[in-house]
Amino acid sequence: MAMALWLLILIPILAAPIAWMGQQWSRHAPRWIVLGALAIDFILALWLGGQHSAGQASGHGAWLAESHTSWIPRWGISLHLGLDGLSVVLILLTAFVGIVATIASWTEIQSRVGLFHCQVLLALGGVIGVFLAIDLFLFFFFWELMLIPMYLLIVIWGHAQRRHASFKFFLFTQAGSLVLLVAIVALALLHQQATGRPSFDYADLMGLTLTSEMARWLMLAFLIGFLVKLPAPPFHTWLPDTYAEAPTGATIILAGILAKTGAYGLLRFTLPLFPEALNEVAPIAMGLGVVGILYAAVLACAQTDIKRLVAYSSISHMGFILLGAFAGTELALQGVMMQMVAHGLSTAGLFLLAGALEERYQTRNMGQMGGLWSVTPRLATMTLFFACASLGLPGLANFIGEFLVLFGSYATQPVMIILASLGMVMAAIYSLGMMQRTFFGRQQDTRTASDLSNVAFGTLLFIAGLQIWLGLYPKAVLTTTKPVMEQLIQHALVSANTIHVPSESLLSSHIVTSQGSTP
Amino acid sequence: MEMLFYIAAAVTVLATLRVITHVHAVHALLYLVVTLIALSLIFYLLGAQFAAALEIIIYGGAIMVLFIFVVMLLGPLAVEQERTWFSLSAWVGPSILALVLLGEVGYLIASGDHPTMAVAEPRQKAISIALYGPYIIGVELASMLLLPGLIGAYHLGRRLSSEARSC
Amino acid sequence: MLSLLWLIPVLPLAGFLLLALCGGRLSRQHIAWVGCGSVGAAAVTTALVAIDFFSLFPAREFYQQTSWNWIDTSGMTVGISWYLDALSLLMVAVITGIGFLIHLYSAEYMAHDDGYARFFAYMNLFVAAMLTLVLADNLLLLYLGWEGVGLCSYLLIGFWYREPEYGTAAQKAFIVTRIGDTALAIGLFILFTQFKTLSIQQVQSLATGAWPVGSNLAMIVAVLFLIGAVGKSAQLPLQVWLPDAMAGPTPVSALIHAATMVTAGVYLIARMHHLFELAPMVQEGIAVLGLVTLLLAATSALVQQDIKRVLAYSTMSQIGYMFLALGVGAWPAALFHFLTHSCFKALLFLAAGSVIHSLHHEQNIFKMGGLRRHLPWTFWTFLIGAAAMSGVPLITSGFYSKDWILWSVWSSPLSHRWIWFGALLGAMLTGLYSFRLIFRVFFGEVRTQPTGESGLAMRLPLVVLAFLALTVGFLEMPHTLGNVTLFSHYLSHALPTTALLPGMDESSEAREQLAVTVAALLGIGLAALLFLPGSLFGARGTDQSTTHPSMTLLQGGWGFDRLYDRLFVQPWFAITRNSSDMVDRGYEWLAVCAESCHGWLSHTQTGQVRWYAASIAVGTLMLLGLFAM
Amino acid sequence: MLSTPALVLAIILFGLGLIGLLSRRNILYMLLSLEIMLNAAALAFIAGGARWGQVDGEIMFLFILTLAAAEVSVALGIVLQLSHRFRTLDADAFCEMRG
Amino acid sequence: MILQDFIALSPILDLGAFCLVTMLAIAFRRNHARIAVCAFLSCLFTLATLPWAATVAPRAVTTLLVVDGHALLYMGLILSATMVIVALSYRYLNSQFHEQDGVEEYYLLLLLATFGGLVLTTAAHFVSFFLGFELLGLSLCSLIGYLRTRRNPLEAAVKYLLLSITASAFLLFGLALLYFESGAMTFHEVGVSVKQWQTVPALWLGGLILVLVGIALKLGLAPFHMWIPDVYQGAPTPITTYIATVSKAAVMALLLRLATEVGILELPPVVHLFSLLAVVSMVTGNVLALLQENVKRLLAYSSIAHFGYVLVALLAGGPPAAEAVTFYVIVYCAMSLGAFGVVTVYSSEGGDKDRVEDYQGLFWTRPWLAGMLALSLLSLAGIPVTAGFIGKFYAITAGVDAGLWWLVLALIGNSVVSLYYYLRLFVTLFGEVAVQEALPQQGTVQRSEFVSWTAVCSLGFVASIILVLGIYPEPLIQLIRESVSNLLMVVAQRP
Repeated sequence: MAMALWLLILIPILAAPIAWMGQQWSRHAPRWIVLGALAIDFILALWLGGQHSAGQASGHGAWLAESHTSWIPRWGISLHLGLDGLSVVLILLTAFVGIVATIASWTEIQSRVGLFHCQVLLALGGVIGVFLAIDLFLFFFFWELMLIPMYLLIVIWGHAQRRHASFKFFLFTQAGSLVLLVAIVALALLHQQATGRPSFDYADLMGLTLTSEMARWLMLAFLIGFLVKLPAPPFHTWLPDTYAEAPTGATIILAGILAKTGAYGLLRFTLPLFPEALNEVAPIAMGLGVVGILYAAVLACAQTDIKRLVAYSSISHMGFILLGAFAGTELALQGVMMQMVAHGLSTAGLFLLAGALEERYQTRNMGQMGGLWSVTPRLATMTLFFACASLGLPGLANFIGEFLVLFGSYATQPVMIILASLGMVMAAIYSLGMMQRTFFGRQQDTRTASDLSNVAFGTLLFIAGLQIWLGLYPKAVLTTTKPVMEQLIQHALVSANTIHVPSESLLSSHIVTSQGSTP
Repeated sequence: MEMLFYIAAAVTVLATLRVITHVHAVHALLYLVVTLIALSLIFYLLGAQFAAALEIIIYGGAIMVLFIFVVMLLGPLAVEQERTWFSLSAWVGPSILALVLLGEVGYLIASGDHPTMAVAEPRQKAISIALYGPYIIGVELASMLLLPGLIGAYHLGRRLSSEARSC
Repeated sequence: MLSLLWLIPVLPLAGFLLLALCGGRLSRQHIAWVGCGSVGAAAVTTALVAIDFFSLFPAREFYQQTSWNWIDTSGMTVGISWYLDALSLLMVAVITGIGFLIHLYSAEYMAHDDGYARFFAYMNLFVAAMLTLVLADNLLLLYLGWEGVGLCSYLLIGFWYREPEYGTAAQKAFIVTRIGDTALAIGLFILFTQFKTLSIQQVQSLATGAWPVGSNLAMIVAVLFLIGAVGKSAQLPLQVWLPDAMAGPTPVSALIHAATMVTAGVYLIARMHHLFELAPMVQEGIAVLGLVTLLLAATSALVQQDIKRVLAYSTMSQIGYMFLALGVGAWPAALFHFLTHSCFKALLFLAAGSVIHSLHHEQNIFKMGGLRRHLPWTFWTFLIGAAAMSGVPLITSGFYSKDWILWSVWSSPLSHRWIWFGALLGAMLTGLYSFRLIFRVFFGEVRTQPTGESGLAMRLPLVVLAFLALTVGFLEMPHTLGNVTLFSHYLSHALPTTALLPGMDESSEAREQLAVTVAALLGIGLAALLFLPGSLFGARGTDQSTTHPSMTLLQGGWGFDRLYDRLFVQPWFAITRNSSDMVDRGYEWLAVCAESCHGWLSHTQTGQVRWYAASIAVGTLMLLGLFAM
Repeated sequence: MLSTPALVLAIILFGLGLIGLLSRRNILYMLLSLEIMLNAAALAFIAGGARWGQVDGEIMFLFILTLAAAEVSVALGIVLQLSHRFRTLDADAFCEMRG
Repeated sequence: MILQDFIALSPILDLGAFCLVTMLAIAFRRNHARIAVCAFLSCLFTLATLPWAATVAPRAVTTLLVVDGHALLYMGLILSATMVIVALSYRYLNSQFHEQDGVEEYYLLLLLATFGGLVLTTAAHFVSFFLGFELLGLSLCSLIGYLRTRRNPLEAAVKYLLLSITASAFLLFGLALLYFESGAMTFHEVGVSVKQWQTVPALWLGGLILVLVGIALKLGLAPFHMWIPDVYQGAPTPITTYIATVSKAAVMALLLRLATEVGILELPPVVHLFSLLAVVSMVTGNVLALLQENVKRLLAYSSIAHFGYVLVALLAGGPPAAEAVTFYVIVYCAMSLGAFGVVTVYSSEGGDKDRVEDYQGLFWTRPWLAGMLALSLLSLAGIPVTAGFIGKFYAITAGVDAGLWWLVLALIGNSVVSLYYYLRLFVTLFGEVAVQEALPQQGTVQRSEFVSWTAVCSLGFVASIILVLGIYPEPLIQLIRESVSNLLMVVAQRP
């Protein structure tokens, strides 16, 4: 089992150079290698998840599968991987979205195919590592690891403004990461102060009890690190540029998966590590979530560039995740989970479609489109479907996510939820506006263009099917993640009740007690 | 004693001022020599006779000569100053300052019973013992230090054979 | 047979999926078969279920069925579960029955359209969504249907996507209703937070137990639900989308914007009547809203030039009656009016469609005329429909339902007299505008040459609906006239009966009925005077260039469109058009700062060694000055 | 004791040397100024040695002397090459690399 | 001097002897390749004596030198770096230094500079400190101007010369003041006297500041950084590499020893001074590098910033600080060798390639070379899998451990800024090759694809160091911990 965890990460990473070399054998060889590697990963994750449902009862604090090897003992860093429901779901999503991205770039990427797919695999390997690592250093390691391939994907295969966009992407995410790193280091050192040995291990750090002041600052740092990735205002401005300029495949990965790593970080680390500060930080975070929902929605309405529109809508949807993550109820957390999966699927679809449009008309400007329904009915139909998913039509997965979040959070922050609900109206405005400007009306561009290929259409149909399936039967996700969320909430409740005495000096006195494993 | 020190110090400062303010390289060099001599007197007054001697021999002698050498070598750049170098005024300032110093040294010799003379001998001994005792490595290192000086000057200073031909 | 309940919404859904996925490959005939067949099958299933239901009725008042657990996590349990009682059965019957007729009609009406399969797919999806809405056991599933019908309405209004205005109209419809939907959603949040359940029955029983009458929360939730209902049912102040929605094909207008979807609001309020009973002030508000809407819509209908817009305003107005009835607590009356209205309004739209169809999609009534002879079927059925709407006494269903409402308004303790007078005025106006339409379109000289009567598939629904428009009313007749109480009796198992003010007897009822009759006939007579060619003022009406400001005001639906445009739409566009990401500007400013810093600092790298030495000296002096002093 | 006044003198000399370094453009003068600064340092060492009655100061002077010699030779080599390449001894003229 | 002293001193003696051997070899017969090999082997043999010396370490040899783990570790670093530089220099000189006369002294000077570096690592006395300092500086001065027919190297040499003598003067005067006040010349005794004082005399503090200014000048800390870019740009690229690595590492080794033994970090003014230097260096270096178009200057500015980061680690004080500093310096040397090494190798193919546009699309024409540069840049930027990340992590850890929140924040803020210019160069590598240039170059590309095996080996070595340290730094960390404890032990042992 432990080996299988490493395999999950290593399969894509090791397949990456093969994919690069594969270019020499045939034009499509790299693509097939990516598909193969991801499919194996998917099945492996599914198998591991299946083990999970079999031996479910384990309950508190238990990982389904765990692997632990010492790495840098000097700092108490170890190669510690762990798998639970949360990671299973996200790894499955990663593999799936990766496959979608590969299919989306089937026709778009014609130069340096091998390198492209090599980077895709590396990025995905990093992401899977992020979802598995439960040593904070290792987590950070993977967290950064996925950036460079992503960056290269944007910078080599991106569109006209790719340089600017890629810089923004990298600078923002890196800035956030560094703040995060400082906080992680501080935590590890606090552990050292308490027990005499530093540790980056999740379990050890969970047991650490901090003074509320320290917890507040560290939580804020964690929050910033993850909010940048999520993204939430005011750290979101890299996203529209990046999403618009990246090649379709990369955008799908970015929007479908990378954004989820931020959300994952919130759930896995920010919430459980700092229950002391949750009450103070939660309203701020939720407020940011609401601001994100509304602000991004307004800006989405203002866009003329179809990819930017989808990008802003993506920010808007991520606001729900932030909202739910800090609501402090299990229901909201489940909603967050659902929203992550649903948004991954829906944006993957939308960006695939936007990319297809761009490929056909060499423009993303909706002002130059219009009336394309008759030219490309399949494209139009699928766009309509995903626009509906994006505006939260009931029966589709996004609806479940958003509504569970809203239901779960209403008790905590009614006013914010009411404001957030306005986002639903705006979602309708921009989603339908997009449909209106691209597919309805009189045809502007009279060039004929081929409709979606069978493969792309099939993929989209499959995603649509998944959307409907999860929209009507969300249990598939919710049961898997339920134990994790239960544990999260319990942990938060138990720890939040401890009372601390504030102290004056900087680091040394910020520990009150510790439940660390060794004295 | 103290008087001598202050006079020498005054000479040093004055000469140094002239060094940094004078427009002609050779003049400045002359003033620098004066400074060095004055300093060596001060070393002497501080009881460092060995240093005083070296100051005059090596600094005033060898190093300053090097400078003069270079100034001469840079002929074309300094040619227009050629005439002014030999003006009388150039010699007046250094000469006066040098004379002051000479007077001081004469006074020192005349007043023969200075305590520094008495301690001189064991002090030289101590220096020698220190140099070849704890500071032996320092001495070796100093000798190594001369090596890059030598090689650097050799490599950088010479002209290229091809260029020499064309010039 | 009751266990087949789930099949009712699923059948049209299956039809939709079939058409959506392989609609392109089917022939038109097959498409029509699938499209109509699925709804027909649903209708048959409904009939079977209804038979079973009635066999046990009233011993067993409702039937519940859970298909599967939709959401079951962390304290939230919501099933895909169905709930059948008298109310929902009524709705289902209307939806499937009339839906089937309209599908049948469309099979011919749309025969030459490019998007034939698409059309039927949407229509089937709509029926499925609408059935889900009415059959939902819990509010979340109801919300699913609620949004679903909104989507289908959007799709069908914008069906002819090449016209940009149609798309805009569709968008407008969706967004305006979405505002209502959002309010509804917030209501759901509150209810769930309070009661931890979304089951309609449980919520209501818990609410009745937990909240006293008139409590704040009850009021808030009721208002939120009302906003939802108002949006869907095109009542004030969210009524503006309905006239524009006429951009869709006429069968769509008949099915969605007349017979079924727009009455979802009525259904919702009726369904949640316990909740509304806890908030009497809101209920009163409903009545006033209904009254204002009905008058406003009726006056607007008077001056419209587009045949479908007249009907749209009339729909609004009739739903206003239903709201009025709901507001005064006359729950069965509202539903009864819903039933009759579905029949005659669908009939009217279909007949209008027939007219439009034969006039090459001409919709302006001033370009019509004299069609009586050319389109006899259409004329007669239209006449029946108009009569029913106007409430021609005794023979039309509209009379019975409207009369019931007015009587309830008169007699209800929740009502006021002035409301009744308003409603009466509305009845008069109804006659006026209905017959204005008849006289304009079917009388006088022929202005546009029609192609002739339509085919069987279109005529059959007209006839059936005309028959229903005449006869449905006999299900419930007042005390004074036959005293048939089939309908109210049936519904009494799902809805509370109407309360009466003390002292209301048959004589007062008769007097009231007389007033209604007179009002309706007065309206028709006035119409004949004003609009019948050859009558007293008939000639004047031909003038279509009515530029009087009051006319334009009325034509624009009392200027609400313009008001909202000023208040919301224009500012919104102003915001979105000029807004760029402010936060991004901030970061750009930072970048510019960094660059200018770079420029400034790189000037210090002069390359001059003296300057470097100086910097060392100054740096040293500064350090010495800072620390050694 | 004279060590403190000597130190003061050293500081004065060091300052003068620094002033010379900064104010003269001719590279030869700059080298001369640097020599003065080195001398000042040497004086300070000797003053220190005098103050503590140790020979270490004097020994340090010896090494400074070595340094000065080595350094001047290299420096003058460079000066020669510079005058050859740039045809000037103006320190400010050597600013082709900047920014 | 007993036998053990000789064993302890064996690296220095060894290299000194090899300097002489090399000099004699040159005098005997000039042959570029042979002398290069000779220099390489000198370093290698010296490296081989380190374990031997380690057997008697820690040991103070006279009062001047201390051979301990710390010194040996830095010696290892310096010697390895020198070896890489020698390997890189050969082809560079062959292509850049066309005159056949006098290319061999280059290696001799290089060895002398390294010798000075070794002395600096062991220096425990003002005399050895200053002599090592000067050996290094003077040799470098000649090396910078080694391509004496060109204007830029000469300009760089004169700048380096003047400023390095200025640094020496400041340093010497500072040392003199220290001596004047404390009457001692060994670091340890000075430290002892500091501890005896109730209040530190102003003159002593002034002297210390002057010393630190001298050191800061050599390390290129702002505001004493001005010479760095010019010299980096003008010097022959291998020498630039040398300045960036060996010279700075040696001075840093010394600073560490000075800091530990004198205990200057316990003096608040010095802490403030270092904090100020750290912040100013980071900001200045990074801001200046932002839009820089010359690769060597860009790396020069980045080095200014990097030593700002090192100062943050240093300021943390105590064993973690020494560990972090040493680790960071080693890592920094590796990545500088990588980055400058690529520039050297690329420039060895005709003309200095130091404009950013020279690197446009290099990845498509020379993937391995570009990959190496990319790796170094990522490492400089502190991205995981590379050593630079672990280094930065270490620095941050040390900073956080000491509670230097503001400095740590400045560090990360600057890291973000620095990303911009690293990325700028990084992106250029992956840019599109200009069409006009690409076509005629086809032939030359084929030819120049051949990179000398020395370059391949040395760059490969550096790359593996960067990656191994990035992935599994534990062995080095252990080594450093031992050396640090060694450093502290010497302090403890002394009476």
